Amino acid sequence: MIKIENVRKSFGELEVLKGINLDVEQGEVLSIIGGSGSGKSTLLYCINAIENIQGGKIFVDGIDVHNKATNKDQLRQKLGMVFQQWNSFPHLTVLENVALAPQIVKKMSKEEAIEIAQKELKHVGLGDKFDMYPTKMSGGQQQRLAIARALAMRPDYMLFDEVTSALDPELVGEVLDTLRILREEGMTMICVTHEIAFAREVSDQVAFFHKGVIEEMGPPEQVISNPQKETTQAFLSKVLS
Amino acid sequence: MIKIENVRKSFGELEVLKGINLDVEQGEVLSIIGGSGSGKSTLLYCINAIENIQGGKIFVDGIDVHNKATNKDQLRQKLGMVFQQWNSFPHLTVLENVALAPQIVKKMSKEEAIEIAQKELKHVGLGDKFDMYPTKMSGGQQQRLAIARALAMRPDYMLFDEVTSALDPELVGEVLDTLRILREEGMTMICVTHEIAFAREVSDQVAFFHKGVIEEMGPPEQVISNPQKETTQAFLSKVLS
Amino acid sequence: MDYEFHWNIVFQKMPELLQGAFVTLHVSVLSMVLGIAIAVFLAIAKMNNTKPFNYVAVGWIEIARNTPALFQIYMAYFGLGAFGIHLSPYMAVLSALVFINAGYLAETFRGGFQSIPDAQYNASKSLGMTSFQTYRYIILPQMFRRIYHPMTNQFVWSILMSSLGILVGMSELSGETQRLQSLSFRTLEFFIVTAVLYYIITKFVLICASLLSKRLFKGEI
Amino acid sequence: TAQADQLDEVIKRGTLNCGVVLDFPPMGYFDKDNKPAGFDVDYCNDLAAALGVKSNVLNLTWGDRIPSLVSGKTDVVIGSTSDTLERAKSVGFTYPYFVFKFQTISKKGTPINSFADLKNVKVGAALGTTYETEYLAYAEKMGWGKDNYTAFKSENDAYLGLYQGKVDAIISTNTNIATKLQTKEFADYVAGPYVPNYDDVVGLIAKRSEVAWINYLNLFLIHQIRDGNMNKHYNKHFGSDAPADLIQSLRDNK
Amino acid sequence: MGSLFTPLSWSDTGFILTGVWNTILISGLSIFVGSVLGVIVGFARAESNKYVNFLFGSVLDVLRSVPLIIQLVLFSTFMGVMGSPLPPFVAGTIILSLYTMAFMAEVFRGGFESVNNSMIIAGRSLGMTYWQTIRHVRFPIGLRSVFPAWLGVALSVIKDSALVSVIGYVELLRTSDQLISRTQQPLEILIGVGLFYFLISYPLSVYGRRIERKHAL
Ligand SMILES: Nc1ncnc2c1ncn2[C@@H]1O[C@H](COP(=O)(O)OP(=O)(O)OP(=O)(O)O)[C@@H](O)[C@H]1O
Ligand SMILES: Nc1ncnc2c1ncn2[C@@H]1O[C@H](COP(=O)(O)OP(=O)(O)OP(=O)(O)O)[C@@H](O)[C@H]1O
Ligand SMILES: [Mg+2]
Ligand SMILES: [Mg+2]
Repeated sequence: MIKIENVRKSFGELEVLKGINLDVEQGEVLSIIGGSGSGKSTLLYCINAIENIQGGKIFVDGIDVHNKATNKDQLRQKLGMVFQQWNSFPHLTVLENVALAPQIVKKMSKEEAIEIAQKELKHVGLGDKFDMYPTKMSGGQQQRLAIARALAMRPDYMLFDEVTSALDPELVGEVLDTLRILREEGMTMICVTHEIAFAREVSDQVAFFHKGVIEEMGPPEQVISNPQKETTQAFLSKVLS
Repeated sequence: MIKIENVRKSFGELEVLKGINLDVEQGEVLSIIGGSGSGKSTLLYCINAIENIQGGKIFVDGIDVHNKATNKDQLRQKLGMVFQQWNSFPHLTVLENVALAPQIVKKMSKEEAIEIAQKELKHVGLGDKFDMYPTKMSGGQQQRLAIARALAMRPDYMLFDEVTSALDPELVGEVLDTLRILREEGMTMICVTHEIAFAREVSDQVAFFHKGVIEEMGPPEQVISNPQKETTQAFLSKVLS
Repeated sequence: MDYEFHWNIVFQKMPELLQGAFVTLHVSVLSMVLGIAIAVFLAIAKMNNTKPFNYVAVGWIEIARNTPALFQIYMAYFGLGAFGIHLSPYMAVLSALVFINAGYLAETFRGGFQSIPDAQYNASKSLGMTSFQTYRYIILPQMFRRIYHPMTNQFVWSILMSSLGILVGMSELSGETQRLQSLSFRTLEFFIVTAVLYYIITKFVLICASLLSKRLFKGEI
Repeated sequence: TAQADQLDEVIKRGTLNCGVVLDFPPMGYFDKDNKPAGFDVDYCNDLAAALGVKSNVLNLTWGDRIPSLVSGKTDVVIGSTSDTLERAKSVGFTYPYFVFKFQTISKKGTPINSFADLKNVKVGAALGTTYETEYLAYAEKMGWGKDNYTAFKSENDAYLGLYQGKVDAIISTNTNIATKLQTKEFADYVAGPYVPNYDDVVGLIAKRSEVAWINYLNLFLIHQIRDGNMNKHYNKHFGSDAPADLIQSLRDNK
Repeated sequence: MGSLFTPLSWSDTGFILTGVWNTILISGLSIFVGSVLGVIVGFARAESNKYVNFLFGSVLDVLRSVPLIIQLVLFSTFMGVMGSPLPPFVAGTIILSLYTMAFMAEVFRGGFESVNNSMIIAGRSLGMTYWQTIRHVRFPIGLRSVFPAWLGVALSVIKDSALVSVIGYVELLRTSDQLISRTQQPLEILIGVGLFYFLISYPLSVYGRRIERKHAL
């Protein structure tokens, strides 16, 4: 379970997260929506300890993420993350991309790592692309590769940061389908997304971020279909127009 | 009025337009939708004589666009065009971007050109950005600048080539709003677009392109809400999912 | 160490060193001006497919870029001398530098030209601009910004390479240094001062160039 | 015990590191096997023999002469070094071992009868040599300016320049000119007037502080004359006996 | 007396080959040492703060703002005067390597900085340690992208190595200089020398441009 308690985060003068409280239970899917610059990505980065925080606490399975004593490299193995920009490693083949971290981080043998990599690539529908280089693939394929790469570390949680927003409209579907599969399998996920229809479909909870605070949070039927706050309504009407 | 008669266009071996017929009446808005590579952009380039054609004829206000005797530079003044990629002139300020063509093409005085430029920039909501350089602006602002730049030439027709598809979702709205204003003012427009909802809202006619031919064409209620062809249905379900 | 520095002799000879520094600046400025003029033609000729011009341009560019500057200078001095063409040391160094600058700058110009996206041509055309207007108002101003920085680098390179004048007895900064040190045998002192002078000259040029660019170019690319 | 000086060191080491400028025929040059040869090289070998050590000839550029000494790379430089008082502030000179006269050489028929005629022709010399300095001083005194003067990086380049016709005349040493005139390349050339009132007196150079070593070198030079070695090498490289006035002036240490 | 001028003969081949070999040796060695130093300094510059960078930057700046020929004479004289004279080969290699480093450091720095930070973050998010991301992500990607620029610097070092002749290292150009003095045949010899450099440099530069174009796609 991921527990976020009153988290504050600033970049210099700029306060980006102004006291965020969230719980994500095992097997739950949380979607985060909200305008540009509202702090959505920043929160994911804080959960993953890629950014530090200035106040509050984040617990992942009871471990205090930002405690000095916590081994962050180890912690991150629990948390798979996929980003908005495709960041596959261009110097490695698709298979090597996925097999690298299990080998060097988990110290698996090469054979073992490759086996896992093959399995996860098939999982996301890239079973026929093992020896390709990612630069030759479409954006949607690269995003699925990134998902497979994260899954190969056998994470307990997956964090998705607008994984479809840099894709051509036609490629969005294939990536969302992969997320749907993960949801079916019971993966615990936090998805930052602009795809409101998708968020409504798959989420247990939806959180609407506005200027560093959670303005509204609850099941999708409430937050998306029947928003209470004016800010939420304004945002949704802009995005859905 | 723009009249397109059986236009064929090839790049080397590749036939991109395979006999296109279209009429756009004064004051009408035509939307063109269709998959990637179906020839939508190419048609706009042919109307504007930026690309030549291999067969058929295009008439703009009765002038045969691809006739050798036609003065193409003069013709293009009738046709404003805005492209998918932002292509503002990076070495000029916003105001200079808009005022340049009226001065050097229409030989206006500097004062006159600046006056028109200011007017058109206010028109698209950039009244406070005259002295900025376009590279410092958001994509949406750059697209509105491109629209103002085209309008300053007082064109009779506007051609839009997927002007929102390279924009962040939140910036799409401001550009579409600008197009809505133009429509209200009675501008004749051809819009290539992926924004199906927008196309439905503003178009008098919608044409669906598929592999270089018009598969289906008619009012939006028909083509978008009630498509007849299988290809159209497939395309729409993919884009709307 | 048992070496006593004798600086006073260097200061006595300072006017002669500065005279040499002036010649250094002189020859490098001239080599840039002429090099740029020729480079424009080479770049056009290389992009153009008219045969003889194209070959000349490609040959010039590749020889200039793929042989040492020192070789070019010897060639201009003694190589041409074998044909009875006698350049003074100044002219030999100047023509070698012009030859090389033209070769390198031609590639710079070509790259700058080709780096302007097609979209800029299309946008200009769609506004009804003629080809000439497109180049004059849109393409060339943008190209100039992109080649400005490589051009300053080439200028600095010319200053540094003109030091090879020492090898054909040209009395630029290095040559003067060589002459003065052999009169007094104060090698170290003279060369230290000369190194400092070169540093000052190149820094001065770079600072001027960047001040100028701030004035010339307001928007970024 | 007293500190070992340079002389002790050379003897102990068993090798004499002797610097020569091999760009200055016939004093130093490369023969057709690209091996060092010349009057100075012979002197190095004689000196090594006198010390009873091996001779190691190092090829120096003009500019290397001082640093090579100061750094101990060479023990002595036998390199036609003019013994100016300015230079003697930096380095220790022996007595003279040779005297050059400076002279012009030009193609036959070039109208040069006196040194003053150089005004009307293109003149060249090697950069940083004493005769360059002398010529330039003379030209300045006469108000000629520098326009018809060309410097060359080395003596060799100066001759190549003359040969190619870059200049009408160069100034060089009488000895060098005499040897060049015997080659078929320069058969068409003639020696011209001497630089007025100037003899180029050259010495061996060593570290300024090594007085005992310089003493030894001085005695060596006297023995070279006394034992006839000087005349022998002169004969080998210049094709004639050493002129009596040269011998005399060396004996007088002028 | 010995003859001063003798025409070029076959017995000079060995001598010329020594020059060729020496040119290859000193430039190869300097490119190697300069590249290794360049990677280290370039990495340090890409990773460190303003102040460290300013320090490194100024040193590199001096190396790039003083003509190589002056640096060579100055360094070799200086070492001599300081009492530890270096053979021309050693002095030449040191200066040429430092000179190479000054340019290579900027090349590599650019390469390392061009590695999109998002890839590093992706590596960290997979649980890689800092050094693992450097070793498996930043270095391979950064080094790969700079190959054309690296080649450009390397070729210019081969050409600049001709200058080591001024401190008495007998490389190709100095061999030919000596032969020119002896034979008075500058043209033939110079053309031969030019051809040698051209034949090394041209194919490599064509190759570099091809790679660059491939990268750009
Ligand atoms: N490394 C950083 N240094 C300084 N400011 C930053 C940094 N990263 C983000 N910010 C700022 O923090 C704010 C929140 O950024 P964040 O990326 O979390 O927004 P977001 O909600 O993910 O927006 P988007 O939808 O555009 O991705 C923004 O104002 C941004 O400019
Ligand atoms: N200048 C050109 N040279 C060669 N082929 C071209 C050129 N421009 C376009 N094409 C090809 O013509 C076809 C149609 O291109 P076009 O840009 O018109 O498609 P589109 O419908 O606008 O697609 P998109 O939605 O991706 O913009 C494509 O296969 C494209 O590769
Ligand atoms: Mg974000
Ligand atoms: Mg298109």
